[in-house]
Amino acid sequence: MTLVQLSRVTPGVSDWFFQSLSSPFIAAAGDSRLERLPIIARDLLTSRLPEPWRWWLNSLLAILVVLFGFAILFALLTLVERKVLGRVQNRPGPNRTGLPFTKLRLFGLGQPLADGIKMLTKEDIVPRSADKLLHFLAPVALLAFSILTFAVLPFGRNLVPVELDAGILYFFAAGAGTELAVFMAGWASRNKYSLLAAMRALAQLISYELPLLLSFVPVIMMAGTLSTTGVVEAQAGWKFGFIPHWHVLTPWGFAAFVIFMVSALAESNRSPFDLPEAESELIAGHLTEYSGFKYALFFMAEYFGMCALSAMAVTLFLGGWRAPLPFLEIVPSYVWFALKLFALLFGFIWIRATFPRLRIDQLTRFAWKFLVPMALINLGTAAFWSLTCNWSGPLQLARWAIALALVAGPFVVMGRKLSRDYAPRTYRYA
Amino acid sequence: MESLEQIRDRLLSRYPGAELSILNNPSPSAQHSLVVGGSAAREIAAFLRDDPALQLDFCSNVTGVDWPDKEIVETTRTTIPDPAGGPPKLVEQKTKRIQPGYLEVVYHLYSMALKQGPVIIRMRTGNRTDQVTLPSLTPVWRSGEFQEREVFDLFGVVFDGHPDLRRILMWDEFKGHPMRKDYVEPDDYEWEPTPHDEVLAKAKAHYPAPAAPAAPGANAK
Amino acid sequence: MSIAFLIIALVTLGSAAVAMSLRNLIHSALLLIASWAGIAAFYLWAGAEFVAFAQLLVYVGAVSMVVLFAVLLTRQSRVDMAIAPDALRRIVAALLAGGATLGVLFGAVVSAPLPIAASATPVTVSVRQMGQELMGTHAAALLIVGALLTVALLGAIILASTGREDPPGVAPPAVAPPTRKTS
Amino acid sequence: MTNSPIVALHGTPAVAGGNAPSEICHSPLAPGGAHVRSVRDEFHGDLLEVSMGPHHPSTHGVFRMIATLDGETIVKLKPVFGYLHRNHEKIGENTTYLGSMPYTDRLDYLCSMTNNWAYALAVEKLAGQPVPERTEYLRVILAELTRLLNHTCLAGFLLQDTGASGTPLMYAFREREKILDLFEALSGSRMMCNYQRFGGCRVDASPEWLEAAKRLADGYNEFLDEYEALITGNEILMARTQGVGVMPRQLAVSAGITGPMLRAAGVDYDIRKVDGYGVYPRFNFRVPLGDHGDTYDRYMIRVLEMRESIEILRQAFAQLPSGPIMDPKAKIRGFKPKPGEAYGRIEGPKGEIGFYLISDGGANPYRYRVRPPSFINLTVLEDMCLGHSIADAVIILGSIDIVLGEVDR
Amino acid sequence: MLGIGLLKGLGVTAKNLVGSFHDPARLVTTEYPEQRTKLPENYRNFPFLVYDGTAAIDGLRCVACKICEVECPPQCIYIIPDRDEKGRPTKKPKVFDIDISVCMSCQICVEVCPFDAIKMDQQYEIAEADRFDRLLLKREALAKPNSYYQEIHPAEAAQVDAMLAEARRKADAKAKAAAEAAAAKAATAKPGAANPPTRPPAPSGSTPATAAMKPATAAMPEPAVPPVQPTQTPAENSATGNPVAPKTGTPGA
Repeated sequence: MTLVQLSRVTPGVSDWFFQSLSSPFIAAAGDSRLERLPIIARDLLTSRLPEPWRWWLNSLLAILVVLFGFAILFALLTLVERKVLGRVQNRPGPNRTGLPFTKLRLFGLGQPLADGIKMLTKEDIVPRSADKLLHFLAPVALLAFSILTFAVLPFGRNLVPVELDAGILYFFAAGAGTELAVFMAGWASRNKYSLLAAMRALAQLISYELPLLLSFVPVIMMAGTLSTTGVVEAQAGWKFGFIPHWHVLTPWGFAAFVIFMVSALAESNRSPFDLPEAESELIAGHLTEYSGFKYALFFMAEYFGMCALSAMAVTLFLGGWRAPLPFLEIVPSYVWFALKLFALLFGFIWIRATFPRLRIDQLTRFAWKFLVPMALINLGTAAFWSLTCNWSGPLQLARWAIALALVAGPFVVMGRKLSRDYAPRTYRYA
Repeated sequence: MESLEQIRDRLLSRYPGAELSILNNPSPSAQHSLVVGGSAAREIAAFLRDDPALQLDFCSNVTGVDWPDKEIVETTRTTIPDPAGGPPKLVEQKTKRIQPGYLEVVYHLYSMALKQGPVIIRMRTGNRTDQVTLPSLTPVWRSGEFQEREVFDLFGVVFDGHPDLRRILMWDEFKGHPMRKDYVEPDDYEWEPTPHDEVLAKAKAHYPAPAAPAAPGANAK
Repeated sequence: MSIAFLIIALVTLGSAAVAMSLRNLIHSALLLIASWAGIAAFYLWAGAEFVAFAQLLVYVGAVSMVVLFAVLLTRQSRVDMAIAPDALRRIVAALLAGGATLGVLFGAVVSAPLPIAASATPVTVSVRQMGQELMGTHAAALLIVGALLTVALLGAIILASTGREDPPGVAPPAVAPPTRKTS
Repeated sequence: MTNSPIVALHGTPAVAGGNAPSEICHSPLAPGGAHVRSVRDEFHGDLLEVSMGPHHPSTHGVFRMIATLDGETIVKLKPVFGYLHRNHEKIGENTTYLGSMPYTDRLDYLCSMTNNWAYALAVEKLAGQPVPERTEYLRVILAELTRLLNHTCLAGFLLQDTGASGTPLMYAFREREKILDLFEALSGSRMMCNYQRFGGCRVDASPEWLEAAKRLADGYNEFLDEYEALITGNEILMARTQGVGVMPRQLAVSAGITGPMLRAAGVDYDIRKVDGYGVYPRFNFRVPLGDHGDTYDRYMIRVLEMRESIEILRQAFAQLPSGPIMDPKAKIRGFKPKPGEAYGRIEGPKGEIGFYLISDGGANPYRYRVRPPSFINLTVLEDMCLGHSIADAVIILGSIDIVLGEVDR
Repeated sequence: MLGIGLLKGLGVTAKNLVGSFHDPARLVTTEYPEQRTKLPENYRNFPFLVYDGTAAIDGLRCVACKICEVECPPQCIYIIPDRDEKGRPTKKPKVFDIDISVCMSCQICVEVCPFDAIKMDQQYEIAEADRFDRLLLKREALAKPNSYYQEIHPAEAAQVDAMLAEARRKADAKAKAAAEAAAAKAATAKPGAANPPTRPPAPSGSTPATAAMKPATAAMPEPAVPPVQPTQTPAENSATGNPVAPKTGTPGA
């Protein structure tokens, strides 16, 4: 049942209209009024329109809600990031900006407003020798690609903007465009060192694309479908009444989740991998020649990328919009999705507050020599896991033990090989 | 730790040609120093570093000192027999003599291996104008590299054998050596906001407009 | 022939044609990538989502990077971009090659049994069936595509390495020890 | 505002400020203060000459490095000094002995107490001035507090260079503030203490002050444990610093390196043990030594030295005698030591800081020389950075722990 | 095992994040200007001149002896002694400037001043737009009452006042003794010529300080121990007689 049917571009009669009528009768679990609130609101708005216009309006509504939601999330995220970073460093974080011209501080909620105005009023300098069209197109392309990825994320029980059969593939296909935009940014500023830095950022993006893609393959194998709602469906139900069937709670699922998150960190240029804006990057990476609102667009795209990747991680591994415990079903599904998303985003910020930066050669070696082999071995464990799904009783424990061994073994071996020449040392005293 | 005299005697025995003398230090710190002639300085330094008894492998401090020409007034008392048979008259003659100044470089040497106290050696240039070259001890102790460049920059002592003798603190186009006693700083060098006494006198030359508009009223004499 | 089909065709062919005529190598490479995206749009229009996203992921994501890296690393100087003087022989060769490919394509299009009228609702092929189909009957085709991609990658590396003075095998001379006399 | 001559004066071309050495042509000045231009070198292909500084986020103060890069690795690295040079030694020769004391605070402006002590020690050696017991203990307490402060700051700056977004630096500064508050309560100013005098010190430490200092020293081990949990075992930091910027023993001794850098290379030379100045022989403390001499060792040696300093502080508080803090016969004004010379040195947090004074009997010293540890420790910067990347050069410079007030004098 | 160190690091940052909400030691920011840290008594910023009584200028303790001008390392004090109509120098500064853009608040002037005429202020919000006129503090701007001095440096001021009172008492006693001796001599030599009138005892206001070299420690603050300890005469050196740095409210120590 879909909110809007983008995939069928043909004006042929789409079947959503009939399904939406039948939704109240589906005895889906937890269909309290609160649960179906967004759909009721949507039907309220579009019920009077004749048939073809209703579909246009529905899709428009979906786009508006998704874009507006993520824009607000971006604004809040910049503030929350600086507040959490501040609190970690024993200082209160921004709390001075509130409503303009009033003494109201609002715990710093005015900060995103202030940053926005600042970015808008900053002068947008374009180097004379720059390739004007590409220079302008780069941030737009980056932002477009990261917004495209929102289309397949299941925000709630039946709140997925586009119900695609190959939703996950679509997500990563759209994500792959970011490299193109980074290249355009590096090339268009006609500055040899920003091009060098762009190539370095590309190397990082490409070398972490592989573990990212490899880490979600086991999920597809277990769920048996490429559609995001299908994956969430596959994680329904609870074992022994209180352990949900989330993928993250299986050995291969946890390993895949960790690899996915580490690669997501690298894809969105976040903390241990934030190479482009490291001062050792000669200048400021491929963002050197950008200023003003274009610079802000780059950061908006980075935050959108971060949100999209964590939303996909929630869908694939943390059971999407499913409640962790049966009796918690009364809380609507989109709230669960939001909570899990905020938890992952908090993880991003927490990691940024703690870890130093990796050098470019260590970063790529970590990807190729550790993450990719781990992902491949994890594929094997997932295959073993699916083959032995009908073991029962004591065999179940054996199945868990073997799976855990298959995950932990290579981790320890490769971990030791990777950190062969780094170890805490003991010191002698004169 | 051997006394300075023993070190000097051993050095003299090894290098008969070297001019070595002890400079007594009257202050209670009693850190006497060894004045080394220019020619064999580097061999002596290498010996001091490699000698098993001394092992002075750590050159802690390289300092430049400027001793300008000193005007020494000697009063010689001569008694002249009075031609008229009277009592001999005492005549004081003041002879003014200019003792030529020199630039001096002092090295404080320690031994990290044997943890022994400072052995101080000094080297002196011929005079303060043309003979200002001294053998550089950086090939013996690498710690001299920056410090000797600083002595070159601020005092003007040319160290031959120094791997990279350039100015280190002042910028390359700077003329003159600021740490010399007779260095006259350019008078617009650092103009005080509230000049008085001699700074005011110097600053007056730089006021473009009529008398001291900038000198704050309070200082009107 | 719906309007969407026309728009997509126009975009794809247009970007491919302009790509050929531009002097700036990078611009033509980007337009080439745009034409690949156009082909992906075609698949979408035809309802084959999986193929469209695969096309996007593979071509626009990965092969475009290979092409752009190859273009950058080869650093051909501008001079050899000009058309060679003896144009006559080149025109004949171009016509021959063009005519041959045109003939083959035309033959394939005419003989293939295409369904005349677009069916009401295109049959939705689920990804699972496609997976079994791909791994089963078309496994050979999959391997060929894999080989094609590796060839593209190797071509990029060879193109790039021709420009270097010393052959990649010989390591660059060890860094001279820091001579004390700097300038 | 009146058109004061200052503006006119400084407008004139012959301004004394000086400009950068002319051979570096000013190519586009990019944010982050890095002038870059490409240099063709006969056997490397086109090298990249990057000038980092003088105002660059990772150089600690106005220090400039001109690094010549072959792709990623550094082929040549030339430090440029002098941006903060004010000829401290000439000022010392034109001021009285007492007048130079406040200027020593401005040498290594992170550790003013140890600078004061080194200068006071040198003058006391020159004039043979005895110092009462209580002052000797107070000097040891303040010097060890300064060592804690300096090493904590260094660990924070080093992590800031590797990219941790300020968290370790904030924890370091949180502890540093407590120590600075103690200095402010005692000497009146946080960083410019001007506290020691020849033959004693200015203000006695009240029992409340001693109580607060004791509480700080006791709580410091707990902070260090938390700090090490955040940093020492961190794999990313170990990867970034182990094996980076290795300095062999012989080079360290020959280049006159002193302080934690020397002990990280494995040379056992701590002036507190060698000279035994002040009352250090009465405390038993250990001197940590490293084996590899790389950046990680330099960081770890400083952390272990902090733990030893806490040990010294505990013993010093226990043995602190009461009694006068100023030798009655010490003269504040009209202090004219007899002609002669003296070189006094102490183990400052950055290395051996020494003062070499030549007196000609007058009120002003004839020659006033400062032996700056960070200036001399920079001799080996190029040797350590060769073969590494720019990201490592930034960390190696951070591990040397330089303060430009002392480097440029 | 790879990653253990990273997890420990995350643990520390988490502890600080949680701690910053309940543990004051983990949230150390004082949000100036609303909150202000309490300045310790020894805090010093720029000097000021102390005057007794109410009249600002002629109550100044400063006798324009120029010792501070000579001893000041950056030479930022400028004094011109006042002369009365007959040209004889009176013990008052006509011009007393301190250029606080040059002064580095090293308090050497306080240390060497034999008359306790100059003390260190605790006023630190003195930013100015113009570098010359308003940063050059004249005599009128520098003069502050002794009560203000009591307020900012309570212990130190108490000790200084006790010393001055002591010096004054001794001066009066000496003057009285000299007067009696003179009277006695006059009585014995009354038949002789009348003695020249004894010099009137010095005006109580500005007793010349005892010439004895004042040990540097005396001018320093006394412990904040409530009873004002008898000032330590140079000879007698009681164990706790030293001026000690008073209790310091070191926040978070």
